[in-house]
Amino acid sequence: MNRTINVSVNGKRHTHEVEPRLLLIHYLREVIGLTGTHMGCETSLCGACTVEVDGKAVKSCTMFAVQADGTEVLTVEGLAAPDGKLHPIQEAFWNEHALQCGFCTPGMIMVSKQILERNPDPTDAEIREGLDGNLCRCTGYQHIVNAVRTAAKAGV
Amino acid sequence: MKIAGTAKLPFTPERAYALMQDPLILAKAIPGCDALDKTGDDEYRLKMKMVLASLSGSFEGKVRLTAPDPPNSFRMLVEGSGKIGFMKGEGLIKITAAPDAGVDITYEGDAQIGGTMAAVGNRMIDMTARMLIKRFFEKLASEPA
Amino acid sequence: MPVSSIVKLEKLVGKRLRRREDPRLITGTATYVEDVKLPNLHHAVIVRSPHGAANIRSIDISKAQALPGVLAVYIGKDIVGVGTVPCGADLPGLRRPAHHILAQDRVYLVGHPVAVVVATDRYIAADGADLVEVDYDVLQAVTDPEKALAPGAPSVHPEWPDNIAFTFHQNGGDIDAAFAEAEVVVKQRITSQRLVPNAMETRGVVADWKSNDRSLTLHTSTQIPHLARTLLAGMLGIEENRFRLIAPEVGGGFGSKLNVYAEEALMGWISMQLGLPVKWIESRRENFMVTIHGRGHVDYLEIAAKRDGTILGLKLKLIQDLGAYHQLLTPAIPTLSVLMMPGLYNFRNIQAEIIGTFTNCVPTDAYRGAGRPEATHGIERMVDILAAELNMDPAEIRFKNFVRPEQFPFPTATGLNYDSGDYANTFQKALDTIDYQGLRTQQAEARAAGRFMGIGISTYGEICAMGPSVATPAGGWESATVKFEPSGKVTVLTGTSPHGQGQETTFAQLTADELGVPIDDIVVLHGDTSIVQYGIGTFGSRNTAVGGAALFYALQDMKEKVKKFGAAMLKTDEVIFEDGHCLDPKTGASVTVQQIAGAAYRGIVIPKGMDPGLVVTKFWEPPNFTYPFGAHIIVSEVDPETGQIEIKRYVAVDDIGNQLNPLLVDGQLHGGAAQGLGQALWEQGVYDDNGQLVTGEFMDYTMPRARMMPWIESSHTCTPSPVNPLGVKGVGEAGTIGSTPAMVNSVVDALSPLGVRHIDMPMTPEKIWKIVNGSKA
Amino acid sequence: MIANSFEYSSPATLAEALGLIADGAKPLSGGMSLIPMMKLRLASPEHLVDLARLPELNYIREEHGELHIGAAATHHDVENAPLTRGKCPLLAETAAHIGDIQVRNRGTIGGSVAHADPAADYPAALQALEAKIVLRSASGERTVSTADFFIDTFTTALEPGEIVVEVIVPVEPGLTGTSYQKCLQPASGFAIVGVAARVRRDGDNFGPVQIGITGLTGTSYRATAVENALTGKPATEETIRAAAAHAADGVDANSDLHASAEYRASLAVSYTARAIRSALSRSA
Repeated sequence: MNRTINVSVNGKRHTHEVEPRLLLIHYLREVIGLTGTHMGCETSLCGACTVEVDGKAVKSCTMFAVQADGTEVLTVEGLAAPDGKLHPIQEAFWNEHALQCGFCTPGMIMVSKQILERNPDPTDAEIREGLDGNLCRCTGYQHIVNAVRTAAKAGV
Repeated sequence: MKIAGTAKLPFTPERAYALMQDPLILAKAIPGCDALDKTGDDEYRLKMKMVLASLSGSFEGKVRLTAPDPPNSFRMLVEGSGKIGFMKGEGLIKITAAPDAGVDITYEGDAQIGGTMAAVGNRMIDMTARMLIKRFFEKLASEPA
Repeated sequence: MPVSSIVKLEKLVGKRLRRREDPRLITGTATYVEDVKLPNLHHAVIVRSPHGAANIRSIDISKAQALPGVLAVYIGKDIVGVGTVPCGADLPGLRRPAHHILAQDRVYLVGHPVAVVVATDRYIAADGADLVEVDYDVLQAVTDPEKALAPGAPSVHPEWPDNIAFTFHQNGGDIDAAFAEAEVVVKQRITSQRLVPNAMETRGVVADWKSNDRSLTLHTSTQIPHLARTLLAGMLGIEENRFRLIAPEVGGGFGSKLNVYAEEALMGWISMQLGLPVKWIESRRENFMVTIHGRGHVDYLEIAAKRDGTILGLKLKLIQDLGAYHQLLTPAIPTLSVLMMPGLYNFRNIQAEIIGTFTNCVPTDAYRGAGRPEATHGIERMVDILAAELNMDPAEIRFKNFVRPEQFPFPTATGLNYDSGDYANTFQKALDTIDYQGLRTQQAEARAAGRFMGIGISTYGEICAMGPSVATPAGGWESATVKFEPSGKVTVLTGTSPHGQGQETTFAQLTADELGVPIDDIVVLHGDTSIVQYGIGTFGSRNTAVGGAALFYALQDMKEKVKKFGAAMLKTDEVIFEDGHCLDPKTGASVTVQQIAGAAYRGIVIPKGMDPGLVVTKFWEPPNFTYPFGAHIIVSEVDPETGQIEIKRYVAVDDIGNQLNPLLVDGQLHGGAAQGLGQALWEQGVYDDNGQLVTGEFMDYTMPRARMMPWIESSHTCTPSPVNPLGVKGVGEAGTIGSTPAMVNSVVDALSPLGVRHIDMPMTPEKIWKIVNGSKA
Repeated sequence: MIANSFEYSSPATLAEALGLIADGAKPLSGGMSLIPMMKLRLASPEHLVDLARLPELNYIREEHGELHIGAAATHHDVENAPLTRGKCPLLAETAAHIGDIQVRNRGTIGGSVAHADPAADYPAALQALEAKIVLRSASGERTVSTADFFIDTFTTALEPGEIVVEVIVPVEPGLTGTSYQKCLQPASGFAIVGVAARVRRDGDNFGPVQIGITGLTGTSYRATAVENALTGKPATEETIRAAAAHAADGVDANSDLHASAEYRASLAVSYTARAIRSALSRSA
């Protein structure tokens, strides 16, 4: 039986009737039309689908949209300021060349945001630990670590 | 995957052997078994539903009992397939009178698993197989002597 | 205009410029295949074999067909008029199994496509796929190439009972004389396990057939848009000029998308059948099962040497696990291994045999390095084994055998011609950076204290910039178009298909410098066959070394053209072109390229013998490959109690010739090193005897994660390549090739006091623990 | 990749949820284990009841010298709540080892405990803490010990219709040192073995010690042989090594691609020694 859900996505309210089995990521991508969040696996191990739900980084491929009813969701598309000014973590990823193919990047940025919210001055080891739920096949992670460190210095 | 282990049953070798040849008893002892219907001299059609943690699936297949050497040993094959994958186990079951009482069972064979369920966690396969075998013998042990 | 008013733009080549492709990627606005939406788009889900080998008795699609929302269900016999999946490699006597896009009456591997369900929605398509019932008669599979070669093994293809797809021999010099002269011979069996490329974006296709135009548009996640179009047009029997293939944003490839896959043709065919656009997105599980794997070698190596460490010759028997079919380049990959077997060493005698072996596994094909990592691992391991046999320092034996700078261009025993290099210099820099002598002292102390510290060296060479057309199956040239728009803005079209390598930035840097226009005025386009002239694509570290060279020559032609227009506008014979201006040296008068562009399109001043417009297209054929090289050194320590390996230091000195953008070079090296360490330590594609891929999800296939990676201390030497005008060599695969043997050599060195000479990859903690404990027992 | 259809309920009260579960609905908490299985269609429940949103299950509080942790408390909550960090650091430390940030943000202690994955982290700590697990169904509530709760691979004392509603752990006396040491399976992050140790000193000797081990066999267990070999003995490296050698005594170790039974048992010994050493260093 379909259910009606109310979700705020990047500050905008949405009401939709959805099948309970609809994954949050598919809700965001197919129903809302925000395709910045990517699906890289089905076992919750790659983190490409990371978004924030009520301020907590979660894997949107391991959550049904109905579980997000009544929550506030933030995706990579909602990070930059309305005037287009990039979020400092986006800026740091850009400056440090922390991405190549870019597929894992939205998830990496979203989890980096959580890392820094909880620990504004992390060591490299803490950054690497924090990135544990996210896979990148291109960068070897070194520039991602640099980017998170740089963003921390910028005072995210 | 190799499967080997031991179990104890509180029976005489003859009784233990007979129990394991009895489709009604096997149907009760095989975890999740819904039905075991004779389809040949030594072959039975198997229907079972496996429920393990959140994993669940129905399987259809067969059980074969071969190489009878009562009451010492026989070979058993269990195979089934369903939407979530397939499994096949085949091995030799030996029965020896235990020094104290009852019998010692030793089993040794091979198990295969395939389909989706094979792909999601190699770590679960061995322990699950062993738990299912353990349950099988526990159930058998609860039969009257 | 007075000269003094000319604004000199900063030269950009060689600068650590941040990438121009990033804004769309960091904001989530890039378009990957899965993001492509079309009106009335339908979705396909593929039913795949769960068995490694089986005959198909029957397929019942009636339940799936009856599901509301399901439009069509197709099985193998429905597919009429579609060609088989192509293999571009040609070896003498190669056996080519017919690789149908859906299984006919037999399946050859787990994941083999058996049926496809098309529905209005992907959820319904998945439900429909679940309702397809296939009755299989399961057959014996064989998944280990050595077992496949044994007498009595099950046959992957019944028509070839020996499972041999081809044998290939390559000899150079006089191997018998080398072994006769040898004072010492070392032998070792060395494996290079199957790896799963695992680009973070799986494959995906959106096919859109317009019957009125007889035109197909195919969005597919590929590294080779033009080649894929040519081959798929042939398979589907449609006209190439009515077939637009678009590689949109591609989320990593690493060789796995250097291919033409059954699903690409299948979606095209379905769209043509239904007259509707159809999308298929590969799941990660499918990606593990049916997208090509890499490596898959069993190598038997022998080296003949003199007691002083001089290497005389090498013998190789290479058993290649091909899988069940040939994908695009499957049989060619091990031939690259043979080419690179001599490594950086100065010996001329080689004997190599390849046995290409069918198994009930997914085909192997190009995965980052493609044949060269296997070769480099082989030779770098063998050199260490020889050093151990002779009780020589592994650094010393390398210095002794390097090709010397004065020997370039250096013809190898395998028929290559190394372009340039100074191997000893690069190696010395690495040794100095890491303080090699100091480390050996530390190691002696550690050993005295009962600790297992290892220092692993890899001095690797590789073959890049694929490559001269005679040596590549589809042509190895590359193309570039440079267009001035009337406004003076510049559009560059490259035939390469970058997907993370950053050519939208580096090619703009090059163009800005050459044409003297601001980089913001330049756009680099790629990946759409309707926009870009024919090109070969992105693989084999060729983007800059071949595609960049093609662009460089296009830019030179453009400058000549601009100068002619400029001279005509200044009414002079000869102008100097610099900093975006044409200057008449006699008068000091000048015009800007922007003015020239406007004039060229306006057509008022057309120089004699010229046509209006400012467009140049250049196809460039490289005269040779390039041969980057380097030295990677890894310091590690093994915990004997748990077998765990800790990487203490990782120093890499790479010589890739000139660099357009060192920031991007670093990124390529780090990523390459991660994949190389992945092979050495963690990754393995493991099949059981029945053809199940045991490591078929991220649950069991260990991908390198941030916490597992060491800090890589990267630096460079530079010997420019004479092969291309940029002096670049290529960097896409260097990290992968250099890192693996350094890691293995480091751990073998750590355990050498226990008599360890070799460890097969991946060096899992359990394997190490067993070695340590075995030696105690 | 796409789950079978199911019905979803998000009741406002626990009583309502228990009613639905009594009728055969399956409880859904954080979904970190269940949802991946559903996506692969290895699990196809017909009706899910969402417990994660019930305020009645979401708390961490101290009562009578014990910490009561509601089943819907996330791993992140357990890792970071001042109460757990300050008064039961072993549980907080263990929670920090589970999965990754995203998993800890969603996964709950009740869901993890009820799932009884043989390689889960919590059970080691709960064994060592002699935690109590509160189970409730529509017809009543009961409390079982950790030792009685975990029965076998994915098998617990939960009866049909029953769910985990609370975990009760002791407030750690200030002098106790605790530690959780984990050898993780590098691909999935699950424990190959995980060892939780609680150590008290008695002068220069070991006082009472509790050791819980996960990952080694089908279910978590108390390593009583190790405990017995420590208590009353001098708190030395020699004692630790000798005692830890008993970590896998009488245990039928698991075997998989990542660790054979033999290797796993050896790791259990090594990590038990590490956990004891670390706990000892934190004890006063």
